[in-house]
Amino acid sequence: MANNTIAEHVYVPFLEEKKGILSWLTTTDHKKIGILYLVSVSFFFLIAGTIALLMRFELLTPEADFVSPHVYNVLFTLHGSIMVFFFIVPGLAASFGNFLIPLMIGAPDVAFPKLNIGSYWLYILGTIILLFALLKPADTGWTFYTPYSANTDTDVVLMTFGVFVLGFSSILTGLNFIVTIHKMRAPGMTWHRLPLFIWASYATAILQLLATPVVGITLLLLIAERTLGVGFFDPAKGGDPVLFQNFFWFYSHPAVYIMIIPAMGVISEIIPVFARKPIFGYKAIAYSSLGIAFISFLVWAHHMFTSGISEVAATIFSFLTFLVAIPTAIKVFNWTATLYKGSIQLQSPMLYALGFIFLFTIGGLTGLFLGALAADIHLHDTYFVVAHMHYVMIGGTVMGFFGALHFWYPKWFGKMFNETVAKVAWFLIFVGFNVTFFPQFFLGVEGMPRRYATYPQEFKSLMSLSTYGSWILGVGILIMTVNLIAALFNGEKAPQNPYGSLSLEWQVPSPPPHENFHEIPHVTDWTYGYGKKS
Amino acid sequence: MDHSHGHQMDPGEAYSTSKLGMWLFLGTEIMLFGGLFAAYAIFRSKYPEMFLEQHRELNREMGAINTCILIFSSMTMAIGVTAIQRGKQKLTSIMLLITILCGFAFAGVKYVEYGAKFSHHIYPDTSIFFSLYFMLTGLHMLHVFIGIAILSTMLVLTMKGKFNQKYSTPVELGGLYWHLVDLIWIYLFPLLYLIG
Amino acid sequence: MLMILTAITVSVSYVDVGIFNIIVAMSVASVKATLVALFFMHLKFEDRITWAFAIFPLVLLFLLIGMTILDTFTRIFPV
Amino acid sequence: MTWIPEAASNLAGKVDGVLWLITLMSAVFFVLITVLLVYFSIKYRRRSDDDETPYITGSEPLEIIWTVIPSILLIVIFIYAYVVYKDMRTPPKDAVDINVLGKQWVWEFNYYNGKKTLNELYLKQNAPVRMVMRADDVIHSFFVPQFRVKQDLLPGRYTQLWFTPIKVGTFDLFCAEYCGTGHSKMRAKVIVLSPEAYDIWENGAQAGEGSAVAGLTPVELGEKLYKEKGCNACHSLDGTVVVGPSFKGIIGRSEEFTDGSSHTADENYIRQSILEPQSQVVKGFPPVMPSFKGILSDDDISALIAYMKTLN
Repeated sequence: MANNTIAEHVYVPFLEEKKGILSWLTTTDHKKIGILYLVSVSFFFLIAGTIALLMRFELLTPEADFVSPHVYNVLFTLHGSIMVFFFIVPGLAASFGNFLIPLMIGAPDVAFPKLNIGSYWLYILGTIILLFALLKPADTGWTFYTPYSANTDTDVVLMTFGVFVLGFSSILTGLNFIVTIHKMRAPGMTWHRLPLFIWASYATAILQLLATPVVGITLLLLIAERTLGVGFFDPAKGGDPVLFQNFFWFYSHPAVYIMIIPAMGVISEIIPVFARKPIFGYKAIAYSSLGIAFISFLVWAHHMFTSGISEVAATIFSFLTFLVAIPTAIKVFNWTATLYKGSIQLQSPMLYALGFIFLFTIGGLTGLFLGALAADIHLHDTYFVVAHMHYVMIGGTVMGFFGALHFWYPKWFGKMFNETVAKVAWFLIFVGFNVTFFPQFFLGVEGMPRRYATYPQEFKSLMSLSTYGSWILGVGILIMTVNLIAALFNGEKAPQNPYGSLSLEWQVPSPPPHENFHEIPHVTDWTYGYGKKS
Repeated sequence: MDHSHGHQMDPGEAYSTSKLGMWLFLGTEIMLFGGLFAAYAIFRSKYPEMFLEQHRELNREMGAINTCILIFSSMTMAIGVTAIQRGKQKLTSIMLLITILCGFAFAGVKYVEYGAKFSHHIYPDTSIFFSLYFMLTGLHMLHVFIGIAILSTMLVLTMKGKFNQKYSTPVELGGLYWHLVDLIWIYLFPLLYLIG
Repeated sequence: MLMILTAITVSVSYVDVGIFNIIVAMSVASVKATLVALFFMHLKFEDRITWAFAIFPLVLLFLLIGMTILDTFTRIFPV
Repeated sequence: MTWIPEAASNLAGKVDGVLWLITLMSAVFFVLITVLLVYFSIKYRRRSDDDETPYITGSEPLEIIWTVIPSILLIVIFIYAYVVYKDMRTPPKDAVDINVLGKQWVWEFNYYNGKKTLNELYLKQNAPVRMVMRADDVIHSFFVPQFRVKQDLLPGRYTQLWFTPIKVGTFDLFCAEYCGTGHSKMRAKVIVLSPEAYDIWENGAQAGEGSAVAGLTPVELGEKLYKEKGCNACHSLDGTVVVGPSFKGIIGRSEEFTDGSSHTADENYIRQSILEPQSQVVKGFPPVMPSFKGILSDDDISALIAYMKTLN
C-alpha cells in the first residue's frame, strides 16, 4: 500500500484501479464487491423472472398444456428459492449496502474487507451447489415444508444445503456492516446525522445476523431428517411438522424485512434529493427501522394461522403483527409529508420512489387482511397472498432496487443513462406490474389457491389478464436492463453530483477513487439539510 | 491485516473492531444452537419419560470428565491470552498447546462414547432423545474441531513470533471462540447427561 | 484467580451429579456460563455495545423457545 | 358484492364483515396517500432550478396524530377479527362429526353412520358439522371458499373446523396446502342437500363401502375392537375402576396426570394414550398400559374414539 501515499493526489477511479477477472474476484474494495453482488443478483433476478414468465404462460389456460404439473411445481420452487435466497435477500443489502455504507459514513472501506470478499465467495459457493441441485430440482416450494420435503424424491438436500451456505454469506455480510457502522463513522458523523439508508442497513444487518442462523439449523435438521433419519419434524417418530414451520418462519418473516427495510432506506434517500426538502420526521423513520426489525422477530406465526397452531398463539401473533404495521405506516406518512412544499423533479429515480410508495401502500394495507385472524383463514394460501407479497417484494423491494440503480448509477459507474428510455421503462414496469398482480387480489378473495398448476374454469379470465400483464412487465424490465447496460458503453460521462444531493458519497468524484476519500471528512451537519433555514 | 487502504486504522481501534465482530459472530452461533435448544425444550416437555428413561444410557462419568477437560482448557486458553498480552510468547505457546491437547482429549472421550452407543445399536434415528443427543453433541463436536484448527494456527503463528503485547488480536478472537465452545458444553452436559 | 474460579465450577459440576432437578442444574450451568463469559471472555471489561450484542441473542433465544413452547402446549382440541 | 364469493355458510357473513371493515379502512388510507402523492407532485413540481424550499424537518403533533389514529384503527380490526375467529374455532355442541382424511391426492370422508365417500362431501343444509381431520402422508388443507373456512390436515394429529352450510348447492373444496404433483387436482365437491334430500341420501344404498370392517359403523367397529383388543380388561364401561380409568364419560373429562399437569381428554389425548401410553398417565393409576402402536390402525383408533363418545 506504499504507493498509495505517492498517488495520494492523483485521481484514479476505483474501476480502473486494477484490471483482470482475477483482480475482481480477489478484490477487497467494497465498491467492487458491491458490483460483484450487483451483477450476480441481477443475473439471478432475470433468471427467476424468466421462470416466472414461464409459469404465467402455463397459467394462461386452466389445464396443464404447456408444462406438466410436476414441472410447474419445480418452476415455482425455483422461482421462489432463487428470488428469495439468491436475489432479494442479498439484493439491496449486499450490493448497495456494500457500495454505499462506507461512502455514506465517510469510511475508506468496511471494517473487515477480507471477510467481505469471503462472504461473496460463499455466495458463489451457494450458487454452485444450486447448479448441482438443478440435476434433480426440488419440488417443495421455497418454504420446504415437512413432511413433504422429507419424503419427496427430488434433491432437497443439495438445495437446502445451498441455501444454508448462502445463509452464512448473509450472516457475515450483516456482521461486517454492523461493525462498520459502529466503528468506522467519520469524525462528526453522529448517529443522528447518519443517512437513513445506514439506519436501514443497520436494522437489516441485525436481522441477518440473528435470524439467519435459525433457518440454518432448521435446514440442517431437515437434511439430517433425510439422511440420518432424525425425526424432529416427522410425526411417525414423535416429531411435529408444525415445529418446522415455527422454526422456518422465525427466520423467514424477519427475512421479509431483510428484503424490504433496505428499500425503505433507499426511498428515504431519494425523496429528499428530488423534493429538495429535509426528510420529514428523521428520528421517527430511523427508529421505526429498528422497531420493525425487533417486532419482526415476534410475528412469524401469522403465516401459520391455519396450520394447526394453538389459538392462544395465533391471537398473540396476530396482535404483534398489527403492532408492526404502525412503524410502517409512520414511514409512509413521513415520506409523503416530505413532498409538501418541495421542489419536485420527476426524474427516473424519483418515479421509482413514488411508485414504491404507491405500490408498497397497497402491499402494506393488504397485509392487514392477512394479519387479521378471521380474514386470514379465508385468504391464507390463496392468490391474495401471492398478490400481497409481490406488491411488497416487487412493488416495494424491486422498485427500491431499480430506484437505487438509477439514482446511484452515475456515481457507481461514472456514466449517465438515457433518461427518456428510463421513464418509458418505468411506465411499462408500473403498468405491467399492476395488471399482473392486481387481479390476483380478486382471484384470492374468490378462493383461487396458490401453487396450482391447473385451476377451475371460473378463474380463467382473471388468470389470463394476469398473464398478459406479466408480458408488459417483462418488456419493461428488459428495456430498463438494456438501457442501463448500454449506458456503460456509450453513456455520457457523469458529473460528480448530477442530482444535487448533500450526502457524502456525492462529494467525491464519479466513480469514486479506490480509497473513497483523500482525507477522511469531518462531518458538521446531518445529511438532509435541504431547503432554506428560516 | 490491512484494515483500510490509504488510511491505516489505529491499532487500538482495529483491536476493538475485531473483538466486536467476534462477539457478533458468537451471537450468531448462539442462535444456531438455539434452534436445537428450542427443539430440546419442546420435546423434553412433551416426552419427559422418554428423556428420563433414555438419558440413563449416556455415560455420565465420561460427560463429567469432558466437562472438566473443557473447563480446564478454557482456563489454559485464558492464561494463554493474558500471557500474550504481556508478551510472554513461550508461555502462550505452551498454554495453546495444552488447550489443543485438551480439545483432542475431549474428542477422544467423545469418540469412545459414540462407539459405545453404536455398539448398543443406538443411532441418531433411534428416538427423539438420541436425535437430539447426536445433533447437539455432533454440532458441538464440529465446533471443537474448528476450534482446534484455529488454535493450531495460532500456535504456529505464536511460535513464529507473530504476536506480542502490542498485537495479539487473533489469539484473543480464537480464545473467545474456544470459550463459546466451552460455554455451550456447560449447558449440554446437564441437559443431556444429568437431568435427561 | 482464574484457578480458583475453575476449581469452584468444576467442583460444582461434580456436586450436581445426582441432583435431578432442572432448576438447580440449569442455574448451576448458568452460573458457570456467566463466570466463563465475565472472566475468561473478559465480558466484564467490555463496553456497552458488546454487552448489548452478547445479551440480545439470549433474549431472542428465550423468545424463540418461549413462543414455540407456548404454541405447542396450548393447542386445544375442543370436544 | 361480486368480488366476494357467495356466502354459503353461517360463518361466511361474519368473515365478510371483517373483510369489508378492512377494505373500507384501507381504501380511505390508500386514497389519502394517492391523492397526496399526485397533488404534491403536480402542485410542487420543480419550476426552475432556483426554487426555494422551506426547511421543515418534522412536526410532532402531526406525527403523533398519524401514529395514534392508525394504532386505534388497527386495534379495532384486531379485536373484530379475533371475535369472529373465536366463533370460527368454537363448534357448537350439536355439531355432527365427519372424519376427514387427506392423502395424496384424495379426500376421504367418513360419516357417523359408517358411510364413506371419496372426493364428495355430502352435507345437510342448516345442520352444523364439525370436520375432524387428519392427513395420511403430508400436510393438506381443507378450504371451501364459499364457506370461508380453511384448516390444515396434519399427519399424526387431529385438527378440526366447523360450520353450518346454509345454502343448497355444489361447491368446490380445494386443497390449499401444497402437497405434491397432484396438488392442484386435489379438489372435491361439497354437495349441500336440503334436509329431505339428505335423509334420502343418508339411507341410500351406497352404505359402508369401505369401512375398515365392511358393514360396520365406526361405533360398531369401536365396540368390537374394545372387546377384541382387550381394552375391556382394564377399562370399564360403567364407571367402575378396574386397572385403568373407566371409559364412561371419558371424552371431555378433565384428567390430572402424575406429573401434576391436567388436560381435557380429547381425541388427540386418546390417540396419544393408545400409541404412547406412558407419555401422560392419569394420577392414581399405575403406568402399565402397553402401546398399541402397530396393532390399532388410525381408522381403528378413530372408531374407538367414536365408540367412546357414545359412552358419555
